[in-house]
Amino acid sequence: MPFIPHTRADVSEMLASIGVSHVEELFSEIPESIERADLFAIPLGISEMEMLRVLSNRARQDELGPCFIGAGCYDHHIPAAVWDLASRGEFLTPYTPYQAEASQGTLQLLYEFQTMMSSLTGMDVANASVYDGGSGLAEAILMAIRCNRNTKSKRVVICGAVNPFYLRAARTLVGSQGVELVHCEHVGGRHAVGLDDFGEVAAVVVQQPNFFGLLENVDEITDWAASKKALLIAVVNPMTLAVLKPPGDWGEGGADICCGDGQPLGVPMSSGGPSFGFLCTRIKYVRQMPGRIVGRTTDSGGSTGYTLTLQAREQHIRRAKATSNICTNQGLLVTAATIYLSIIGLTGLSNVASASHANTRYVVDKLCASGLVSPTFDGSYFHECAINLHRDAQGVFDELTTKHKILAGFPLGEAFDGLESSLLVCATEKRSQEELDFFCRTLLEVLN
Amino acid sequence: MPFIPHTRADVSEMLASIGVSHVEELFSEIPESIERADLFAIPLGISEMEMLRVLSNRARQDELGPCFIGAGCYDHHIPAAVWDLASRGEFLTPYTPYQAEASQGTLQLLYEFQTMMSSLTGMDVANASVYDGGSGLAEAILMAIRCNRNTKSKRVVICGAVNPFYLRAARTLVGSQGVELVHCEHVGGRHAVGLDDFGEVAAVVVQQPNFFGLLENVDEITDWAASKKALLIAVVNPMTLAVLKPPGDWGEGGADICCGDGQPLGVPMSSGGPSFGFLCTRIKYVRQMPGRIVGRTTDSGGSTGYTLTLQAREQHIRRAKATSNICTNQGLLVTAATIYLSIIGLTGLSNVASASHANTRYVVDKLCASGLVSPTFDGSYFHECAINLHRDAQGVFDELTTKHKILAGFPLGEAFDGLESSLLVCATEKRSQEELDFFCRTLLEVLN
Amino acid sequence: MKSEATIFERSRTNRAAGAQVPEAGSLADIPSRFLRESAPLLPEVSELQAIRHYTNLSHQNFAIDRNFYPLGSCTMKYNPRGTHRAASQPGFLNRHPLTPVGVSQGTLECLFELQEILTIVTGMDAVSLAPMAGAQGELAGLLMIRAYHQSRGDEDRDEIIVPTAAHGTNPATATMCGYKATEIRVGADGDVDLDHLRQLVGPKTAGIMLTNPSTCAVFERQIVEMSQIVHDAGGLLYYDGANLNAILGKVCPGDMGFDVLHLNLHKTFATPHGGGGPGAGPVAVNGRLVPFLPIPIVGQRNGQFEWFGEEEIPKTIGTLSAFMGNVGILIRALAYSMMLGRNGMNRVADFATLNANYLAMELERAGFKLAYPTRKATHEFLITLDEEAKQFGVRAMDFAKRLLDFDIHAPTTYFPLLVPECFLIEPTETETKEQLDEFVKAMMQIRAEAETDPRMLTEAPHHQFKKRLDEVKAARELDLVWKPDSD
Amino acid sequence: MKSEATIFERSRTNRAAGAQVPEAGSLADIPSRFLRESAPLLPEVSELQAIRHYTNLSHQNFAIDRNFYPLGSCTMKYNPRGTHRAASQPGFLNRHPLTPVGVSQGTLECLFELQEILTIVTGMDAVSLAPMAGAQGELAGLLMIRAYHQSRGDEDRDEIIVPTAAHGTNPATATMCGYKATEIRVGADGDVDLDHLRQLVGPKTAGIMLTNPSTCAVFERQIVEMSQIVHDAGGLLYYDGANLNAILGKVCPGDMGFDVLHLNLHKTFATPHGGGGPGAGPVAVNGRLVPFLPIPIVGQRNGQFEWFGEEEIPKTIGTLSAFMGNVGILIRALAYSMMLGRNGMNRVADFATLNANYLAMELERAGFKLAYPTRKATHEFLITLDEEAKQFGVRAMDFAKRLLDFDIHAPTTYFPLLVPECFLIEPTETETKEQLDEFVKAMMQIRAEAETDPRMLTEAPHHQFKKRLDEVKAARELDLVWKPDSD
Ligand SMILES: Cc1ncc(COP(=O)(O)O)c(C=O)c1O
Ligand SMILES: Cc1ncc(COP(=O)(O)O)c(C=O)c1O
Repeated sequence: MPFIPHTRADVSEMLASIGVSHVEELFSEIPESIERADLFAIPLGISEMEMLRVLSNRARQDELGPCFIGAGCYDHHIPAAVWDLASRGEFLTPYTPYQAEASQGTLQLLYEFQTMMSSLTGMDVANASVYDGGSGLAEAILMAIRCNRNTKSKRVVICGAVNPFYLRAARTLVGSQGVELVHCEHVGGRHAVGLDDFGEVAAVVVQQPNFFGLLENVDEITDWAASKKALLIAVVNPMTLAVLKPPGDWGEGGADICCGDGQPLGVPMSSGGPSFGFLCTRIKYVRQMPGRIVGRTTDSGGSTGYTLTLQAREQHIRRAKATSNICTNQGLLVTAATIYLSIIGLTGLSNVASASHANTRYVVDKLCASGLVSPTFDGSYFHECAINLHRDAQGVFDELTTKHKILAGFPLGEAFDGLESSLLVCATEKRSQEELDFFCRTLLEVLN
Repeated sequence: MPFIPHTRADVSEMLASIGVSHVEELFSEIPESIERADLFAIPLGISEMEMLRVLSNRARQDELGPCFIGAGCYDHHIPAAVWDLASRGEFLTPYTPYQAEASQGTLQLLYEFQTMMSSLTGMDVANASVYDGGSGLAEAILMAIRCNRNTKSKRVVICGAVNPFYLRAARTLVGSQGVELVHCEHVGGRHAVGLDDFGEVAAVVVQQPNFFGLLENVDEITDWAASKKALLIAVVNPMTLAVLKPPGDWGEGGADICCGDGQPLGVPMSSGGPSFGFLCTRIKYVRQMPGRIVGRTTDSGGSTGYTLTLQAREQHIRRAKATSNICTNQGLLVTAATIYLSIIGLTGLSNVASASHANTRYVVDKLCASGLVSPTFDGSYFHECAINLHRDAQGVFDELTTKHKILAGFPLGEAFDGLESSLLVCATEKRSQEELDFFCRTLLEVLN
Repeated sequence: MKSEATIFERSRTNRAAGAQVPEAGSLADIPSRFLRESAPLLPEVSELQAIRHYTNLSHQNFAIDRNFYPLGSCTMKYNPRGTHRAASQPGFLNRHPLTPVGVSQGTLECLFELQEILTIVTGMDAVSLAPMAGAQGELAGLLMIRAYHQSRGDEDRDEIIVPTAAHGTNPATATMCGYKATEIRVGADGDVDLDHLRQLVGPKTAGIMLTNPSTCAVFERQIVEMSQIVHDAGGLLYYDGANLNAILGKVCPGDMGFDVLHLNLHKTFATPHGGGGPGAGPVAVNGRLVPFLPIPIVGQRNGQFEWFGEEEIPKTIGTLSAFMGNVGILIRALAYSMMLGRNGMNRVADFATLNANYLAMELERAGFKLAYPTRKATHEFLITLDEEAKQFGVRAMDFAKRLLDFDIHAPTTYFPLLVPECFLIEPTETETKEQLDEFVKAMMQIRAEAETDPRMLTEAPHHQFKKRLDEVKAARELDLVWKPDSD
Repeated sequence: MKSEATIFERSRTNRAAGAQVPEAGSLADIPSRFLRESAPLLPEVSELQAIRHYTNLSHQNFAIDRNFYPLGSCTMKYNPRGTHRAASQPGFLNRHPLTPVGVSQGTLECLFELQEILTIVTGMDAVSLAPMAGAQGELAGLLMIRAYHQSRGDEDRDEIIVPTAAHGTNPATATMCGYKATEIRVGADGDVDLDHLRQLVGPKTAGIMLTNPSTCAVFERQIVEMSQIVHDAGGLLYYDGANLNAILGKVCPGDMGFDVLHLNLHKTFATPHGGGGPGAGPVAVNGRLVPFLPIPIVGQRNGQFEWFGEEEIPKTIGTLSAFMGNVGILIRALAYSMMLGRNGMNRVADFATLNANYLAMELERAGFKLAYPTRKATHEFLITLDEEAKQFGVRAMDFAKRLLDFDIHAPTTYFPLLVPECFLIEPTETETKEQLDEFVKAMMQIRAEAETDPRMLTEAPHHQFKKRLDEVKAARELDLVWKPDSD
């Protein structure tokens, strides 16, 4: 009996104490009219050894060569210490830290996380996670609408090159609350500021670098949103903020809400989940922010300690009027990210960002030098870049995957009409010189 | 600077405090006449990321299919929890528990280990490890000579089928202390009790099951040793003792010293090391036993606690008169073994033993049924078995390794003259039915 | 134990974990207006400092791996290490979500199998693994209910009924779906008030959300009647699977009349709670909701596993996350169910229920008051400390804090709200009888203290890392990020 | 914190960690006289119980990962997690030692590279990685010295000279090699007494064992002269590499005149000490001892890495273990040296020495007495608490125990024996200045307590898991295994 510690003697004693003669009697309140479960189609249990044999074979089957896809999920190096620490039972197996006195470890760590994220994004406060970048965008939109006292409008403008996977999820998540998401077409890969007139707008969403890796004119967009009394929601990759201007500094007044996915910060790709979404905002909006928030306080002996705070925003207190229905979040990934940021440190994160950018640029320059490939869009990009292969990118991608086990990038045609010949490529700091060269060589071979 | 936390400011302040202007001055007592080191041939340092890239490639290069070699090192399943726990920094990174009050974790664990090993072997006491099975045998021999007050002889009889790798190492280790190791030839794979007259003998060494997997008549051998006033040293695989008669129960009086390698108890094969050697003995010989021993005692508040004890046997106290020169032992592996034994438990260990035996027997029976293969020796075996391929076993082994990535067993010709056509095969509980059948099929194909 | 300074206080300018810092790349091509002007506040510490800091912090947590943790509704049972190992293999961890299916058959096979297993244990017709936690499963479920009514042109239904005892996520989710949450009374015996239900249902009723066993920790005996009433009114039934541990392998929600449900894999399927998450909240539906399932789903085509998306499920409510949910957690849940098998699953409910009933009985014997003394306990049960509160001036929270001193995590307190001064106690099937007996002893000692020395409770905990923390101050004087002058 | 019961007390008949128990096989073919009659005393616990037990026990350990651990001579520096990761890969962990070289080139390349690196940093001609710890390296070294003399027909040499301050393994090893250990005096300045050396050497001298920096924590300045004297007398010089951390990348033992040495990879090369081991003690030799190196060694032949054994090294002293030593530890050491590189290695000695000299100076300033105040500290240094002992009636051990209350592990006490009431303090290069300053503060507070309230020391520790343990009772009333009636 895996995981069940009861001996026969235990069971007899316990049944005797309860005063029944068989465990089945404990279920007597379940009406007879409900059919008993039939699990016959599920195989019998196997040992950990056998389970690991099966799942190791499957895992091995999916091993591949170097990855040049980004598109919202990045293959960075994770220091060995990060998960050695995050996998400690004391971080892995507690619940949400409701009993603060018995959870100071996680609580202090979350307070440190909030500090790091606030500073990285240039915002006042951060929460302790939502599910992922997609749900982060959805929560940011709902929050912005609640926060914007200037208008009753539920219209939100989405700049053209916001991550389409985030947008797609956000559409589902906010879809039944009367929110109107206006997705502007990108112009040459970027947002054309102020070209359209949308009437009253609750918020504007812009991503930096945008999905194509291009740098948007975020200062102008921020000021434009402010001029329309709309809140500015910044979607960012937190890793890039080690070197890029933080949303809090955009334009005259800065962004109002900042969201994104924390995966680049020490979280394995793991098919895209579990990762974590983050939300940062101005202090004045903190009571509209969903998710756990940790505050520093004192204990009855006067010593500093940490506790969950502003719980009155949350579903377990506020119920139908809560800022969100989120309960379980992505705490363990936040734990890993906090440890990652501590180990990689200020210099490390900045170098990860610049090295990733330099690796991507190396690949792009080398490919373009061949004449077979050209940049899809003009202008500055960071860390990721769309390149035009001048033929069906999906076909090239498939050939590289099957023949060379290389993931060559994201074929943009999957998400954007008209970009069928473009590949979004990304080379993190983890890609070695040999891998970069091998990638260029094989891609050009296929194109030739 | 990997692992060094000093900032420039730290260095300046520290140098100022010391009163020197450059670190180099701290080395001024090293005579000028000694040439300064030249490490130029060593490459420059690389990051953890780069190091892992290189070593992952090498590790992957050495991955193989299923292993049917035993010969002193066994491919058992290790529950995931074992190394998750043993790798915790609190077990991984302390020194030997000299400061008992700050090391109760390791000390209590070692006390539990001593208990488990004593009970498994049927002996009174166990130490907290020597290096491996080979050094265990060497220490057992030296200890037996010290313990045997009946004779001044330093002659030790080694039964024929004792692990030749242990014996080879023991020869080196005891070689300069005037010990005479008399290795009797095996007769049909076993020890022929009492056939020889060796004169005065300090100890007799017998292994159960012996290197060929055969079950020796340990009761008779033990009684015979006793009759010669020689101490009986038992070499055992601790896993088998879940079902086989423990050395403490052999013959009339039992073995005097029991040694072996703990690798089967939760230690990965890892090219044969690190593993750990164990030593168990009668309480009357405990002061002659080398290695750390933990005792239970009380603290000044009257509460139960644990501490290293009988340290007067050891080199750091007794110096030239110590029972051994051992200092660093194999503590972490003992930690893993203790956790392994706790998780696998009484039933688990017994089933590992019987399942391994059954798997080996399945393979042997199936191969022999083909008519192409026959048992090398007659009689009962346990867990391992020598089979005769009736042709050069090394060649067959090589073919299976290269073509099928299967390790087919240990070609006995490497260690025993006259057994060139025999393969020592072993199938642990970890081998699946498909692996067993695949092994039989491919081996027979090669033989056909 | 000393308090641990924050990581920022350990930081020193220009210190770094050298082995982790890659060489910088050039940023010369990035116009300066895009670049950051001042450095963010990130720690500058050595690797050893970071390891010490977080190892020390970890010592300040209670966790299943260290403590009995009878947190009702949360199912804090053993999280098998083998499942963590299985999911932590490079082939799984290093898989990019946009990897083509042709080279992802290992992962997809795992997900497909899990879909099958969950379909069977819920007694439903199909499963989507997309939701990333229970609450997101609820959202997906209500969105499907909404889509269902809409697909039938039944546009006016805008109410979701939830019991007063329901978990907060239920009404909160209703709101997130644009529904009004209407509360229905729970009777003195813990069952929903059927008459009240009959009054509430009508043409506005989109559906009802129920847990069963309910958050009152009893099995809702009138479930079949309720199903009839709600269905007759044209509404659908949502099953909140947080308590599925109680009936795993016994009865299926599908056979109770539910149309849609979520499972909390981090509860019933033993994936670790991680100090707050991640979880996974797959949804299962019966035939009428299958067309609306969230995507992606793993299907089979020509002997290969494929992602089914909008093309195959055109009426889908859509995606819920950027990619395909918490795959790493799903693999752990699969690993767990492989080890349990059908025989192991049967035993989960048996032993969870045995433990709860035993503990309830022993506590009652020890003089504690069960909230529903005439009812059988399910996998959990409620006690009320109302009498103790009145007699000794101590509250349930004081009992809770004092329990910590016994190295026992407090049960869920003050939930559900309708039972005064309550403890919702869920021992789970992975705890030993000895542990339960220790809990009873601790509770008895605490009650004795309440009588003779109530400050032992009101000032508890005494032996934890901190004494009782001032939550009011935390909310009033918000201190949410560390600043260099904070200390 | 509660004391943790033994695992045996948690055990119950027929309990088991079900997911770990494979199906039993038949033993029908084994004659019953070979079988066990009664079951051994092994725990019968659930997986969760085992995890709780050992997690709880782990909380009762000091460790580098939690504490400053300035244990002199032991080099308790940071053990990089990356090296543990590197060595824990399936390709390395699952390699059977008898796997043919053709399919083991990854492992053999690692070992070959490590041999090369160690040859360079020691300034010797060849390395064998076979010894499993420092003490086994010593044994291998003396066996090679013995073989060398024998190979020259120089059979009468039966003495090994060791300084009085030498580590216990040195004389113990001499005995294990059948040698007589002769002790040589150490002068007041910590250097060996050269005149005494001249008296001792002669035709009986097989060799001398030295550490440099010595166990007096100073650099032996007359090493060149000593080498001359011993070599002139026909003896060889053995270098105990336990203190190599102090000179890594600065000077090589080979250039000081040593003929053979061991390294403690668990010290200088940062592999974890594991609560007692494992370590690895490779030996390096100069030309005249190369023929005698222990086997196996990795060589290259036709572009492939091979094991060299008796065939290639016919005069070898032989093997030291069943297989090829502690390979897993060797891979960690290689990983560490790859990350350091030659530049990193240079810095090890620099910063280890800087830390030691700084700490020595600050302690001296704070009024503590250095054992060799005229000397530079090396990577470690000695203080003597003799005056404190005389004045306040407290001993070095009392200081040591009281330090534990500051979450600092005690330095090495009472070693070397020739310095009364001494602390051998080795901070290592991976500790911060702040940590060293904290140590000084703690020492000052403890001395203040010694003056005003010596029982704070003599009854220390006060805040650990146990108060001071009765070692005398432990040795007199031996209780080495748990018995059912033990409690
Ligand atoms: C009854 C009940 N419903 C729903 C939820 C929400 O699930 P999750 O936390 O996975 O979002 C919980 C979680 O505590 C619960 O107990
Ligand atoms: C100076 C010295 N020599 C030798 C040794 C023995 O090394 P090992 O413990 O690796 O056997 C030590 C270990 O403490 C030491 O400090």
